[in-house]
Amino acid sequence: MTELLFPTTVEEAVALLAAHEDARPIAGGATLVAMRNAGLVESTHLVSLDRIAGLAGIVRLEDGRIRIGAMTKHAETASCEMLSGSLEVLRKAAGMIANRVVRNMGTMGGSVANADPAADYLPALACCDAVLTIAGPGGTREVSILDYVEDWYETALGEGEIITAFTLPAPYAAASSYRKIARVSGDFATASCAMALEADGQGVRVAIGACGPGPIRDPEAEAALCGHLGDPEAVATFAKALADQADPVDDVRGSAEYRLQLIPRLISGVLNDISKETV
Amino acid sequence: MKIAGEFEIDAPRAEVWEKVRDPQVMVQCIPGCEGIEQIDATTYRSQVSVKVGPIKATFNLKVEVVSEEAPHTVLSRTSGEEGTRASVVSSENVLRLAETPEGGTLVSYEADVSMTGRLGKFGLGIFRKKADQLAGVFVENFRAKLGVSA
Amino acid sequence: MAKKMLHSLTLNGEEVEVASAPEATLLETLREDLRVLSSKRGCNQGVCGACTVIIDGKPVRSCLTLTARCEGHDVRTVEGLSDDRILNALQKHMVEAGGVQCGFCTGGMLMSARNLLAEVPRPSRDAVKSALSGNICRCTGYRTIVDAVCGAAEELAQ
Amino acid sequence: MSLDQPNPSFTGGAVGKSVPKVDSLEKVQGRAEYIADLYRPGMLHGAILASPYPHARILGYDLTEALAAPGVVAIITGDDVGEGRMGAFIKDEHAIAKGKVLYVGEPVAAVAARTETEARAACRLIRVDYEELPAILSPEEGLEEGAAILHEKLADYIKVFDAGSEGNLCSRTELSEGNVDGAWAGCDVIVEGEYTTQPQAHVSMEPCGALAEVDANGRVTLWSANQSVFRVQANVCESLSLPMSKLRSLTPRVGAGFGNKMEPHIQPITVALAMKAQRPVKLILTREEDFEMVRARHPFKVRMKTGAKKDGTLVARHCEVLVDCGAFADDSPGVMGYALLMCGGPYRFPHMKAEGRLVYTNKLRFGAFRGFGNPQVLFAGEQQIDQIAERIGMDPFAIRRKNMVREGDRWFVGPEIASNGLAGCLDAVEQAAKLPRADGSARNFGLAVTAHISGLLGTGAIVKMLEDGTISLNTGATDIGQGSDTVLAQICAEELKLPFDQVAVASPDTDGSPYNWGTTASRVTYTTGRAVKAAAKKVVDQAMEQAAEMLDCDVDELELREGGRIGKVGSNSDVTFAQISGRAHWAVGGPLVGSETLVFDQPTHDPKRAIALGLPFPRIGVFSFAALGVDVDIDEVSGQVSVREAWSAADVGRAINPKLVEVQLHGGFVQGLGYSLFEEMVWDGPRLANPSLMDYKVPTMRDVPDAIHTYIIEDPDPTGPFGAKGAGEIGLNAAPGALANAVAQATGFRHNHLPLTGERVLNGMLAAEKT
Repeated sequence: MTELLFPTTVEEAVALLAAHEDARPIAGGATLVAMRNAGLVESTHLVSLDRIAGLAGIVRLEDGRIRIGAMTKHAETASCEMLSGSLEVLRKAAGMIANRVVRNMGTMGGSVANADPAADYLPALACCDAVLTIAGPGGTREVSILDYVEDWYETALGEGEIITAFTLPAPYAAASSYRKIARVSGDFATASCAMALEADGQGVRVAIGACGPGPIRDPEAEAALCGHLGDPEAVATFAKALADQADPVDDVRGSAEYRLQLIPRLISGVLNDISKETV
Repeated sequence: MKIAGEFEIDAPRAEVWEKVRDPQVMVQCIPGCEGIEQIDATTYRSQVSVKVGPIKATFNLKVEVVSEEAPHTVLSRTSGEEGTRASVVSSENVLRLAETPEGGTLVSYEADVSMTGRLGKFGLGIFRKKADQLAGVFVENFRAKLGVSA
Repeated sequence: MAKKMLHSLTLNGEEVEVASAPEATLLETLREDLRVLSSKRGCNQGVCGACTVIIDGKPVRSCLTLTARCEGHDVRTVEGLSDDRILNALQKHMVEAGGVQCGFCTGGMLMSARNLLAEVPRPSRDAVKSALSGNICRCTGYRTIVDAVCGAAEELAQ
Repeated sequence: MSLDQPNPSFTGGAVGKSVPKVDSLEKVQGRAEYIADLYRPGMLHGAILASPYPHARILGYDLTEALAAPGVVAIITGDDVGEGRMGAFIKDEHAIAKGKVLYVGEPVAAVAARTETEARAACRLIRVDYEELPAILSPEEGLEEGAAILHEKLADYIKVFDAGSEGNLCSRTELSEGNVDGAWAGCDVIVEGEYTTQPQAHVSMEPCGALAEVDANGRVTLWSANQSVFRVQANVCESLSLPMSKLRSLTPRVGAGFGNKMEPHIQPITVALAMKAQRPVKLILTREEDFEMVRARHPFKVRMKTGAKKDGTLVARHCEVLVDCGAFADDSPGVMGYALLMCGGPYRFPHMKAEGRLVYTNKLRFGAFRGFGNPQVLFAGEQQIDQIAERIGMDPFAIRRKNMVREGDRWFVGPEIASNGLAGCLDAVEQAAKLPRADGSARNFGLAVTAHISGLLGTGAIVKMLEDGTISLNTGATDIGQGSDTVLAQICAEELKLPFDQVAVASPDTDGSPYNWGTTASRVTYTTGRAVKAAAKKVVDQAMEQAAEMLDCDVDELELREGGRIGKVGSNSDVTFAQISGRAHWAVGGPLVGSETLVFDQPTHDPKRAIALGLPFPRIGVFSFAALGVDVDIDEVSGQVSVREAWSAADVGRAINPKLVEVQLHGGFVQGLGYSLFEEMVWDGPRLANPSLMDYKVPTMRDVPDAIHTYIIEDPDPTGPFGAKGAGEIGLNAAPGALANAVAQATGFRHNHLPLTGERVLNGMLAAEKT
């Protein structure tokens, strides 16, 4: 049966994870406890991260970048005013996770560590060019969100590693939006789209969620789209570039074909939302 | 859940057939496979571990060769359960080897898999993707075993 | 079976000590050990909301909360808010508006609604729907529940 | 019609008032006790081992390891339950799998242990040897020549009606009136189509559960979440071969049912466990088990053809259904038979034919669910009415008005329609819906109308006047949250002219309550209400006789006065119920008790009008009517449908408690919205792929319109208590038809498959754009 351990520092947590072969970190518990209740996961040791000082909270660094602690609850992220302009997409995505009660429990670190392809943070973080700080037996390292998801539910996190923080570039003036298609309010995404559009209408970042193991972004295609946002053909070409990289599942939320159909429609839809907002 | 795929391998069919029917080769190629034991002429036992996200499971599998026509077709049936018997898996499998004009072999497979119990409650989309991914690993391993590249 | 450990927490204003297994959820502890029964096991997955309780002023799912992690925290259920002005107004309006049918969701629904009115005294109907969307009701169609929350807010504002 | 209306000058009456439900206060205080909240001294917890196979022979069990596991007290398997079989229409089901398993999730063994965790852990140590058999996963497969047979002894099973069972065909029904085959030639417009509907899960917020205890004499007391303590008693006793006198069935508060808790779930297993353990056992299903083990709404395949004249007069309809029964008959023959009775909708069709086949498959049993087959056929029927209207350029309201059945007409195959407020329902919806949207944009409007019965089978009431003149009412009807305790108390109070709060409602108990078939078929207000009113009347009559003696006059000189008094007409002198009852209890005549039982006995079938083969309900009920209008938005990106506004009007005869009727209409509509737009149980081969609330989604507060307008139309039924008819199901029935009609209007594409998911609607939109 399980033992629950309460480290008070990251180093201690990492050491405990290394000490027990079957140990798992537990952040907010929203996903892990649900899976345990369903009998899907079993482990001998749970390493609780909730008593480690400094893992939660959102701060602005001296250089203007924003750092979000891994144990920051979705509710805090969803109401954080520092996440403005280009980073507002993250705030919006956080506010669309599950429902208000679950947002009081779930954490960004927990969600991203679980790497459910249909969860909301991955595309939003990808759109923001987030960098993950990962602590492990070998010390601390940083990984770009774009390199983080390696395959279905497989991530750059190695044995005994935990995410400690997310660093986002300083926000710049941009309109940004997150849209997810879901069967009902609070469901995981059938497909989702995060977008940030620079104020001058030039720079654009787009990430698609729930259409492959990880978020889909294509900086080259984004560069090509720059300056042609008003051109439906350019938008279609861009959308096709992203759809070509998609590898969607067939599941109870929708078929793979539907998800492929949704990619260009979401991109146009979100562009439309943003232009309405900026008018 | 139906899983199907095919791959080409740059080796003659007879050689591929021999390797496919050799448990010792298979144990090294099947991802997560921890052993294959031949029970009789047509029955094998095997343990295979699978990990999907935080979910880990080890299956004790029985593989029965229902019919085979050397050197091109094997029909088999896999059944098994997790160690704790919380999930039961069964599948009907078809494996076909065809000679390609270039002297290689086209391997195609189909499996109709059903999984019930604890793991059966997990969204079906991911398992199919996981199966495809594992098939990809198998192909790499198998090619390596035959000493051919992709 | 892992050894049970003693945890102390504040439940409905009283200090309680409870022995629970490390993996026990607060829902199990409340129901099986403390016999506080207003929190219901509707799904045990955090989806239905029938187990919602208030910890340190915020509604959370007791089915997703490990009891051991509640050490030193303040846990409230419907039973422990009988003198709470906001809850009393909500209760009255739920009864009058027809917001109670089978009642299985009601305890959790009230916890979410109580927190909303504590934070936002006069929420719009949309705000109510947004705040309570994590509490499923299969009987009412929701309309009378929104009526009740808005009615309570109005009364409290007077 | 002559109606027993309350005295309009009487102000203390309860009927027609929206009094709060009697159980509301305990529920908002968290004090209501549901099955999971009950504990007994020495109680054990039960857990179930489910079948991993859809179809397999059970060769044997090895319980050694499980029996040795910590905390385990008893284990039962099919070997413990004898040969008894239960079933509402066809007795085909053992208490627990015996000899064979017939679906994935079927209970195979059950453990009683000190804690639920220990019981669940022990289940995983039970070894069952299976021999797999070919699985039948669709009705078509089941009917194939040489198909594997689920119930080899089907011919020997007890059947309560002429089911025509054979092979995997569980039952067949054929109804016919007029001459359909000859009628098509006379039609100017004919529409036809094939439709499919999906399985829907009830998702009562409370999962099923039971608690059983055996006393020193071996008699069992059983509490459970149910819609009928009497059906529980019958099913447990049939399946465990117990005399009914050996089982007492009770109910705590019930966290809703919608049909799921009408017939048995795990009560027989819990009783068998308690008998074996000789200790109280409580067994509560997880949400996942509730999805996989209990029952669900039937998927239907419907082939329908409708013909009309060019002036809009409907001429003929032919409807064929193929229904997936699942592994056990349960209520399925009734659902199919009822669907066929209702497949013409509330219209005058001179020529109608309805045929259905119900086929066993290796899936969870399908059974009763609010609407009982009506929403499935209505999804086809109401679309065809709109299609005919479109073809001849007629308004959807007009074509319905022109053809609707009227008071005094006969329903398909024979029952008389004694009251009908459908015209009022249509008027209410039309008036409201024709107002423009607030933003001036055009509505995407869809309309559907429906009828539903309330009635069926036996019911009773006992009204006791207590010593102090207050009242105890005992009916045996389970209040599943919809408010029947309140409504019945209102009827009783009204008849006795007492304040509502002087009537206490007893909890159903097979030992003390009169028989009640169940809280189902929209029947409690109508049938039990009739019994309550009659029983209360008997108490009034007895009180009158007592009062006549006390006031030294004739009974016909007396009047019943408000507040529990009987006095002489034209005089101030009177006696109170307290005085009367005290005298009766202690001196003369004996305590005042009124008792009434009745069974709904109007025949369904008139052999002079129609041919009926395999009709499961020989006596059905009275008819309620409703109209539903919806205005939808379609999301351009995803194709998802959202409802902007809905208008639901229902003729319920007389609303005993208007607020409770209104909430039934809200709740029914929202459950129908989920069914129509996204709810779907998905099978992946033999396995239910989404047996959890993570994967099976029901509407949340944000998925439903705030603007659900309800209109209560009152066309009193001559037999109903104060004119009342049922209101429980009618708010759901029309949802799929109305939504499909609205989507067709919005997108130009008609959908023949439910649910109307974003994916389907988007593809429909794209297809419509191409043409």
